[in-house]
Amino acid sequence: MTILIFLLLAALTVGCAIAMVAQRNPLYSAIALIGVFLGMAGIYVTLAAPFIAAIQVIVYAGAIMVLVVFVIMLLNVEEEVRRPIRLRYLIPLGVFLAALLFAETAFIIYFIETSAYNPPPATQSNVGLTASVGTGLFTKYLLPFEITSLLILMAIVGAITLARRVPALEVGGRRMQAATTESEKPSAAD
Amino acid sequence: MNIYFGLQTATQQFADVNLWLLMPELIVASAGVLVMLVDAFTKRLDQRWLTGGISLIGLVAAAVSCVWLWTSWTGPTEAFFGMIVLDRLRLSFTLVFLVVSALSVLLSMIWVEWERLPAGEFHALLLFATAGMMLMASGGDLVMIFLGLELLSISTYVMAGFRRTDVRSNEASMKYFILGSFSSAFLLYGTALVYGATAMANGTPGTTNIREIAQRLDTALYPPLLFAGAAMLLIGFGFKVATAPFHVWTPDVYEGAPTPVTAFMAAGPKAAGFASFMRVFLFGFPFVVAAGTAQRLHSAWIAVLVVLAVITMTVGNTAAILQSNVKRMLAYSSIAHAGYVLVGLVAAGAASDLGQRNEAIAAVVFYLLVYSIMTLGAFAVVTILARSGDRRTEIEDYNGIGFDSPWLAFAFSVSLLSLLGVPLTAGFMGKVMVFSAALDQGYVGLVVVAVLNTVVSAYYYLRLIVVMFFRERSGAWNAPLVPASMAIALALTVVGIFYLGIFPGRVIEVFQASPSVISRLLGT
Amino acid sequence: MDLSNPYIQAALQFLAIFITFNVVLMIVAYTVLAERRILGFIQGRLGPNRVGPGGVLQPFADLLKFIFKEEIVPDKSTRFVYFLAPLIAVTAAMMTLIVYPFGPRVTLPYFGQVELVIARFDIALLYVLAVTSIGVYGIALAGWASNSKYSLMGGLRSSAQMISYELSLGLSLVGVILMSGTLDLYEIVEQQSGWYGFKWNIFPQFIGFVVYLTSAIAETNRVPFDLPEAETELVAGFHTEYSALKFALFFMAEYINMFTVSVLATTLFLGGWNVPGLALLFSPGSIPFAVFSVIGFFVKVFFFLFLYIWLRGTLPRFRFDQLMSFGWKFLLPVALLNVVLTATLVWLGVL
Amino acid sequence: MVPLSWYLALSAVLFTIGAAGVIIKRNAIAMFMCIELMLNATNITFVAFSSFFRDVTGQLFVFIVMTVAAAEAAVGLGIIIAIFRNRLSLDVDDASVLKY
Repeated sequence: MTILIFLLLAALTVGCAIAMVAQRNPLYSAIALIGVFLGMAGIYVTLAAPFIAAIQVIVYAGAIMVLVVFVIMLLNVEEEVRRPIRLRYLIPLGVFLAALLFAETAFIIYFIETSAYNPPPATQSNVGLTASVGTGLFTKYLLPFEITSLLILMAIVGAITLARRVPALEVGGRRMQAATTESEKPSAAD
Repeated sequence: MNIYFGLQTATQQFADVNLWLLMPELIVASAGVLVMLVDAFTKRLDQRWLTGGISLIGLVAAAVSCVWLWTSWTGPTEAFFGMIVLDRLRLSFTLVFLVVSALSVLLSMIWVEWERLPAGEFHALLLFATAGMMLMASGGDLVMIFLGLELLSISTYVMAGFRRTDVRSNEASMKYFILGSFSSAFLLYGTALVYGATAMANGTPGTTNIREIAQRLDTALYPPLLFAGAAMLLIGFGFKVATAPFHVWTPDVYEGAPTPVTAFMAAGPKAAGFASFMRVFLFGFPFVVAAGTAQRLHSAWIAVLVVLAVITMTVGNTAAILQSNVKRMLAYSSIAHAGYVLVGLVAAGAASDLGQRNEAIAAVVFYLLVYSIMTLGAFAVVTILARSGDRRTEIEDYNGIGFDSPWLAFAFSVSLLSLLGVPLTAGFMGKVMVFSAALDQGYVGLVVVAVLNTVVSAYYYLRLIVVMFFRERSGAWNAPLVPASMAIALALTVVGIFYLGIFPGRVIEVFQASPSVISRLLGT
Repeated sequence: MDLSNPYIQAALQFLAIFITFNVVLMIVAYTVLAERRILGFIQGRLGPNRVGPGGVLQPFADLLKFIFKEEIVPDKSTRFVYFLAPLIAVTAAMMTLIVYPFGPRVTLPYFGQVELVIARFDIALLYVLAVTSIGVYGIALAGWASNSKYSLMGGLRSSAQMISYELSLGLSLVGVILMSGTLDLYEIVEQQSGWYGFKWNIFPQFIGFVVYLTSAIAETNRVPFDLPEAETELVAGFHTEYSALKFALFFMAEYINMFTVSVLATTLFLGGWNVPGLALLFSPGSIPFAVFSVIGFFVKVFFFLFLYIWLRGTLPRFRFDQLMSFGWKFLLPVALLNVVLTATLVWLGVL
Repeated sequence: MVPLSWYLALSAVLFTIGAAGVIIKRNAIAMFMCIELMLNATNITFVAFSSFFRDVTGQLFVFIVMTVAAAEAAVGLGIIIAIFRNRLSLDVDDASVLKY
């Protein structure tokens, strides 16, 4: 039963991941990536880590990807242009990466299966419960947890600095200079 | 209900808090927050002085607390369950970071006004980045190193794109962001694999604590995963310090980013990357005599690093010759210098004797200090000459300025000569120390390659000096104003270069000395 | 029949989910009717009263209308996303339904002791938040896929609004979590029993309750926060281009969301199925006790639903910038303050 | 029961797909999404080891990684918006101001 669920979720995850890379429209890629994240949340549940699963959905699917979708919609990002020459060059690379992928997987399965110790199944694990994660966060991981607050503060400062509207004071000389670069499109120099 | 599942011992029910050990980081981070607060409540014209001043005071205070930890701390050497460690590697690197940040603040205080950028945000980000670098050096656990790295990287992404209306700055920021996150992912995957691989056959779970990793190498349950993990970590750090196959982002990012930010990026994150690199590889995968997984892992990464060092030096120097833009040229030069540092890293890694290893580590730290100072000096001159918007960074722009702006040209020449490694400059002493450490370990071939590379590098460093003094200037030249803070920064770098070049003994002695608490513990 | 057989249990679970969904859909259908009648009453008119006695068959008439209407798909829409969006909206709305406890433990003949909740697990509350956060995509993608500027504006507005208010919503729940020390909804409800209703979380968590209620209205895009579908500005917002059954799905999703946030408010703040003094009349665990508890639960839920309709009948709409600054500059700080206050009190041992 | 190696294999597969995506994709947002995929693939490894060996550390690490990813997303999208304002294109091949 668990194996079946795992296989279904794994198929969903990998399928969506491939779809994400294959899609040219960024919004479709984003939708596929949301699928990946939801599949992963399911996989965490099979690993008896319900807390991480919930956080996965809330943070990745519910916050980060909403932001991404938002930006894609807001900027109305164009589809990627097909570039035949570039693609031809990419085919051997793709074959190489696929081979690498296959080798990597086989390698991991082989060595884990032949190792000296076989851990008991994860479904009976109780380390993924909220109480356990919470206790860990405020004892062993207290310092990293506190530093994440610094990190987030910094990210807020950075993101706002970059994305807010440019004040008139700052525009003066810079716009002129930007207009001299060759890839500048006329509409951007408003 | 027992809610402490999965935590190893009952003692972990309380948190092992020790804020004293965290003092330098705390001061810098609080200064960052303070800068933001002050910035919000002051007028625009006061902001650059106030925020810059607070940043400088914070950095100096952090340095004082760092020295205090070094000389008079008597408590434990670890806190937060091994997340923070106190040792020479941490303290000496912390001092280097503080020097880099202080010089960067001096460089950028006026520059933010020239470019009309928000001063408070810039200095806050700089301080947060500094805190990140310090955490990278002080972290005794891979999670701390990862967090410090991200704190540093993310703020640097923003700083690289700080000139928002400039396309080049945007692009530099984007490239740095994409490749930086890409490398973080590798680093993280390596961490995950090491975490899993260090589990033991009796069911003991894996660990991310670097000291415990070192103890468990031979009993690791999944040795192949350990190798894969180490390789991933190597790739991750390789990207961060810009060693050769992973250096492709460097020239673009360094050229596109605003020059003071480039100066900071070339010095700070590189040194921080090396701090973590050394922490993980020297202490996590150390030299062992007994044959086994640990021994094989050690010889493997040493071998890889030797190759990387050779490629990095060669690629950096040859590519630098071909450049026509000063910032790009300095970018390739920084790649080459990463190669020289790798030589020292190899020496430190290969040392079987603890004393020799410590000397090699001190050599690397010294080299990074020297490199930071001279790079910052060079970029300071580039900042001044480039004017607002980084308009003049081509080599032709330097034609014949030598006699019109003699002091600037002098400072630039000193920095360049030091980067080249001319005797009496700091760069020479740094190279001597690193190369002799490598020679002690018997890497004659590596040192020969490094010296040959130094010879090659003479071409592009000297060319710039020649251009400055002996080339006719085509257009009119009006000498740029050098603001006081930049003049101080330049003077400091020049003095630093000569001091470290002529009287390096004292600093090296300091870097080789253990923190007092450790030497007391060891009974020496 | 062996009840401990996992397949039988799964089948029973499935049956329970099926029943719940149908019951909720019925409730939703009649909420719509109630809304129209009550609005009529507020505005001094009758509202729909022709289909069946007093209009009770109106929902079915509406359903038939939706089914037989012509489906219009905009010519330049992104078809896949256009069809996906309403499905996401409805699925996300329905998925939270399974975790809410609607009645106490009861001893049934043959089944033995049963907890009146479909799925009980460690992270129920987080699950609710997680699934709710998925719901945003339904609206955002609908706005994008319609290829109409009004829809896009509506979609962007509503996703901005929902993200913003999700913060205060989540933070308002933290107080309750801090007090009860668990994320398991069943346990949270059980902790509120006794003391003739004075153990309900609404008393110590009044600020949290008000913040929750406000942000829940914003989350469900209801008046006075119904900017995403503001008819006068955006011609119905994200579902301008949707018609027939797909429009009905959005409509349904909105009302299911209304229902679920009411249920959550009941569960967390109003003691769930606890009816004050019921234990004096019937012994806990008996069937009548359970029946009256369930009735009490639904009475509370319907009170909240009525509150929504009442608000719609009386309040005007916000302006978008007012909405955002209200969320970020007032509601969020208040919610944070509540968290700090509760944490301090819990730490001191008061709560 | 699903063995540990399957989870690790899944993680490796996803990581490789993500890495390949970063190389193949030309659009900044798409590249960013591929990087997110890589980080997520790593999380599977952490959680798998954590659950199989009954050690919560791996899940704590994942928690930290998620926070970092959120911070990275905020800044990354800020960068993307800034570049879009100036250039109206997110194709990295169009990023030709800086020569390779």
